[in-house]
Amino acid sequence: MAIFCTGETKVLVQGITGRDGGFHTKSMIDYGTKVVAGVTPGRGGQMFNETVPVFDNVADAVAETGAEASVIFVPPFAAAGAIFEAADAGIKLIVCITEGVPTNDMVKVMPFLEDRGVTLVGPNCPGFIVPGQAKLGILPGNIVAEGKVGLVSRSGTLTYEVVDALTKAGLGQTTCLGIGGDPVIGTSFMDAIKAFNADPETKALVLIGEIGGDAEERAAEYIKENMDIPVVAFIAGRTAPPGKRMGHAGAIVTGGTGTAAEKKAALEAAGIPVADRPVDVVPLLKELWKDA
Amino acid sequence: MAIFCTGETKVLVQGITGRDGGFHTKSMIDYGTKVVAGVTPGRGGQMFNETVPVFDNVADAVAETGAEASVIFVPPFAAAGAIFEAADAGIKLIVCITEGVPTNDMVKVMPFLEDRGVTLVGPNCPGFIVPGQAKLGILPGNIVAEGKVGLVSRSGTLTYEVVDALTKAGLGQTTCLGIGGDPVIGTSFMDAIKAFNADPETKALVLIGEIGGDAEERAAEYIKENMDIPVVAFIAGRTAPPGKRMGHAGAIVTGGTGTAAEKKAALEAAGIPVADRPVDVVPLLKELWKDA
Amino acid sequence: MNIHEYQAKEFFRNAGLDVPEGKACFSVDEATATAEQYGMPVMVKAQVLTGGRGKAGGVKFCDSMDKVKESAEAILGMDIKGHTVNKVLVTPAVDIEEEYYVGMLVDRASRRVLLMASSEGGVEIEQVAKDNPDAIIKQVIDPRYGLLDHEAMTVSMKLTADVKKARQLAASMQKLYTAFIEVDASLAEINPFIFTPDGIGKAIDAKVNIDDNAMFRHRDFEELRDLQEENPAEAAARKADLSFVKLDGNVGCLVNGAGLAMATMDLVQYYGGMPANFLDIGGSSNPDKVVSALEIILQDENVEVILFNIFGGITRCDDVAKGIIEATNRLDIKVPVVVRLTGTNEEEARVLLQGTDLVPAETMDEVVQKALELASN
Amino acid sequence: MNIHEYQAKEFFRNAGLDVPEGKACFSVDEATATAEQYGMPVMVKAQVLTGGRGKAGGVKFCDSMDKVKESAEAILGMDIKGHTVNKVLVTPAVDIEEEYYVGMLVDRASRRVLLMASSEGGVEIEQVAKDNPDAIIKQVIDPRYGLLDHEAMTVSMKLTADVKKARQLAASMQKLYTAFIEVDASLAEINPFIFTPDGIGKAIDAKVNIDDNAMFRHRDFEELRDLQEENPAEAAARKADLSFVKLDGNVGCLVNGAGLAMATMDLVQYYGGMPANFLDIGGSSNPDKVVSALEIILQDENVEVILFNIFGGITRCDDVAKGIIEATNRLDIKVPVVVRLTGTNEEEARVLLQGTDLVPAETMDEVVQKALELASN
Repeated sequence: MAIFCTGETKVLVQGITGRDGGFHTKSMIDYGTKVVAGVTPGRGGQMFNETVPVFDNVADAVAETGAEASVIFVPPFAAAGAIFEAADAGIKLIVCITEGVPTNDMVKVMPFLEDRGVTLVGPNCPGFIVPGQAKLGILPGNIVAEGKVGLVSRSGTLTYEVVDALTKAGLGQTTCLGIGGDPVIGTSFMDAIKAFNADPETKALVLIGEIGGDAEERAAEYIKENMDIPVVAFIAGRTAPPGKRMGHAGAIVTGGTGTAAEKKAALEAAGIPVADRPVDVVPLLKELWKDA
Repeated sequence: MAIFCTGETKVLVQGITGRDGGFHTKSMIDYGTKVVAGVTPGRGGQMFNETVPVFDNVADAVAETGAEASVIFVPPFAAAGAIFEAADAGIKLIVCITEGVPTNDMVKVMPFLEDRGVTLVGPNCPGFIVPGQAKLGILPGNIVAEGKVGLVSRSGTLTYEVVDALTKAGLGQTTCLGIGGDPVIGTSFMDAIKAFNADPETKALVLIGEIGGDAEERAAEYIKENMDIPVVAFIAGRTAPPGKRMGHAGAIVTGGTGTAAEKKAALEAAGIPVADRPVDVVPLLKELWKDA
Repeated sequence: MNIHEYQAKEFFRNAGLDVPEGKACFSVDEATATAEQYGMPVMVKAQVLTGGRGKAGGVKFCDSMDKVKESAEAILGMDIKGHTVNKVLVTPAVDIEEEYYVGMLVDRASRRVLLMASSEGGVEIEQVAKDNPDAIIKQVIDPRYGLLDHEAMTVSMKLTADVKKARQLAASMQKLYTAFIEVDASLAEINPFIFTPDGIGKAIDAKVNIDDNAMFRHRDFEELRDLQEENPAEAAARKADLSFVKLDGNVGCLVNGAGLAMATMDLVQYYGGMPANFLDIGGSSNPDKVVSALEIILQDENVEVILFNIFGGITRCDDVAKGIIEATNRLDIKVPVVVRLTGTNEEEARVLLQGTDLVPAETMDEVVQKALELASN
Repeated sequence: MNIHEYQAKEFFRNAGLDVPEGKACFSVDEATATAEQYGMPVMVKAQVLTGGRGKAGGVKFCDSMDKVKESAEAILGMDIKGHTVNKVLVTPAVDIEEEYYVGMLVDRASRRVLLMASSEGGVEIEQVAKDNPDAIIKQVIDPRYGLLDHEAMTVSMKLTADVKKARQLAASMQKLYTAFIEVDASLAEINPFIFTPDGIGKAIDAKVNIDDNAMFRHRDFEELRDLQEENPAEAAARKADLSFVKLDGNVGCLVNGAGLAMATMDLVQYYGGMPANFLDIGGSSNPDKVVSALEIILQDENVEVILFNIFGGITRCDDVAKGIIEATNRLDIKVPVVVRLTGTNEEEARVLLQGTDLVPAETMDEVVQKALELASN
């Protein structure tokens, strides 16, 4: 078990014939993901990589292949449209990798997804990987291992750093999930934590947060009230100056709130140790989680 | 029994302090309608007619009085806003009397109502009356009588004409409903017919249609398939020239469709007699409905 | 409100659609000067608020200045279905390789705006609907989200397999929807939407109807109203806030309520007469409005009798009677007037009418029958 | 992107808000000429992309031309929180009876635009949120329906019992939302929204931030960018499509990924150093981008060492290494460069680095520690 999908989940890729879409689709297939279809308007009838049929639209792809999940690699101006299309075609799990999507486009798409019970991961995220089963996104498959640790992160490469450390320390993962650093995203920190809490296989949880917003503070509160498994955290951006956007549109300290110090304090108050360095996540988790 | 409401339904009036709103509210109260509240922003705390408390907004009115239905008398530019407000406050039955509401405003409001399971009658309609129980709208109470005939109409005063004839002939009514003549309305001809079909007290049905659209044709099909009680009809506009809007925004023959002749043919094909004159509704109904 | 092609095109341009330039010209000289400026070939197109301009000879392709002059001379002043042409649109002619129909209207059944598109461009959509209904691709538009990218693209790819053309069609549909909402249209059509031989999509004809109920949001649209094209009686009615339609009979009808007004017209015909008009005077007892209504009807020389058919409902009939009496007194009415008033205080109203020239009637059938009798006298 | 008050006011005007006229003036002469035109009294307001202008003396009420001249002289050239004032807004002063705050931002938690309003106008909303959170009235806006009439009115009537003022506030909130969506704002504030003694509501200060991700829809907004106010290094980074923030330390950091870049900065501090910058070079191995990044960092004279921290993930590290080697060869770099590369083919990458001046490191901790050692030498 894991969160969001299994190795049997049928996946389609929107923007499969693009440079990034093609590259990462191959990588997903190599990892064992069941990629059943691709979508690029005007390319319907072609084959991708000689094995994956390409369709003009998602509705046709779903009708022909029974695709259940979609990974989106399209340019920013087309990303919200691709999400609408997938949801309209009945897809219930969407991972949007695209970076640079206008925030108001995401605001507009959200109620459409909520009405249809669709889970969206991203945009501007690395997606997720269920070690040994499937990956939907761009996380490197070689750094993960099967195990019992759940990991959720607002970051990309920082996630890899921590996952790599966990794997090297023998701490395999149920699911490694990067939710993205934009202000408006589908699966929030809290949504991910709740999903991990509902997954019986996940026996410990690693949170990788960063400055901006109050997702970590609200997560701390939830975890304190609702979770018994060990949880440790890392927060990036202690040295970030206020009022400056640190790459991610959501990574900004405004009006004196959203600082790393506040988040650390909230997490520690909820009994969640916060690592000083990414590598310190491993010893902190091992200390808290004697069964590991 | 009747459709949409009973004498116990708690009614509020939006625009109660306006000229028309005040006049018709008094008339509704005189008829026995349980008017529990009025709404006019800035008039919260006042009393209407010394008996009906006025509130600044619908949410307050609902919270204080438990109002379940709303009748709207506000200017056209504010009508869609008033419907949104009532639905947002949990009102499940809205009657909008206002004439001249932009069609695109109604298009915008519709999904909001559908999501919330709200029944809207109108706009640009006389509302309805449940003889002996309640009236929500502007139909004259003195021309109706309790009985077993349901009546639905796209018109206003033409409805009175037919209702008056029915009453004078001893054919009382369960509910007399004017759905309005605009192109986009809440309760359609079909919706009303289905409601009457579900009402065990309604033993016969009178339809008053007019040129424009295909509501009568679709109703004919439905009735043929689903209804056993006697149904008779009148269609206004046999002499209307094509391409001209006959008062009601929806009363227009376009592209050769929506004519009275087409509607008459469709109804007669479904076994529904169509009266040549409004007064002929009575003998046609009596002939079909031997129990009356 | 109907507006002209050249006006609709301006809305479309504002919404970002690719519309060839063009100018409405009111004289042959203006038309030739404009054509001179654009260079040959140009189209000279009658601007009238009715369809079938092409069949009537109101649309001409011109490849020479002589042809422009000749066409403008022929078209200006031409009568098309009762409309006199007083202006032509001069616009560069475009090489056409493919034609499509793209239109939107408010759909009563779905209570939504409906996109309709067809590869049978240049043909009236009602004709296509009759002859080949499967050729019309439809998409209901959710007002909360507008016409979504994939919806527009899916419709477009049913029209053409060429993805570049489909993208242009889809984008144009979305812009058309923007224009539709922006101007509170009840109908907006591009017919045809064409592709040039080098694959550029353009809107070369345009039709827009504006929702009259929304005019309060668009005060500036009043300028678009073509007063020359309007029937003077209908224009006067509009100014007096009356619903009026001119007909060809001799029985003037003043009725409260649109449905009852139509039913009254139908009854006039039922009893062998012909109504002179549709007129809804509304529920008020205001004599000014009745005066306006009577003035409009009396302008029609065919009118031999006037009937009032008022079902007052809650309105007090004695008030309405007073209004009618005052209004008829203010005017010099040479034709008989029959009045039927039903509703609260109808008896008192009948008493009031007794001292006047107005002929009372009790029922709708009676008022029509009396009017027809008086008309034939 | 932040824009100036006078620019934000133009957006608000376009959305129909009542904003007093005003003109951005770049010199004392221009300011006095503008004030002359408006007549006394006027406000002279520093236009800088930072808050706290009032406290810093950058906003002056002027009831005489002498005062205008004196204020413009004082404010132009003034430094406010590190921003040099090079223009002032001259605008007629308005009699203020009441002040309100009206603002909108994208709310992460609800994933919606959030309207915030308060009767404590003229005060920073963050301050109100701390001191008197109950004074802030909030309304989440459903993007499908926009800010509905009753939502705006209910918020407004919590601010004032005067229904005429509430109607003006409500209408202004709806117009603000229109502007917010129109310009793809991430924040839009009217602070204060005021009423004059005769009850007219006006927006007399304005703040708008534009969503950088949406700039592709608003190419014309590039003109609004105040290049004079931009840090030259940040401007260069923006042009090279790099996320860059200038800091005060001596360790230049080139990292792929924003989270990792922040964590790298934090680690520099953890080991007792100070980062010179935040810089996300993204996932590509394109040497041009690395050259741009290095050029920007090398402009900073404080930089004593440069570190690369790249977790390549799927990207091939040997490709990235080649890019870094080529980029460093193209430039004349006088400070030591430490490189950490992890991911596919990381061994091959380390081999490539061996023939260069670049100092290899295996882990994130190692690259930071080595950089700090080299910096202190």
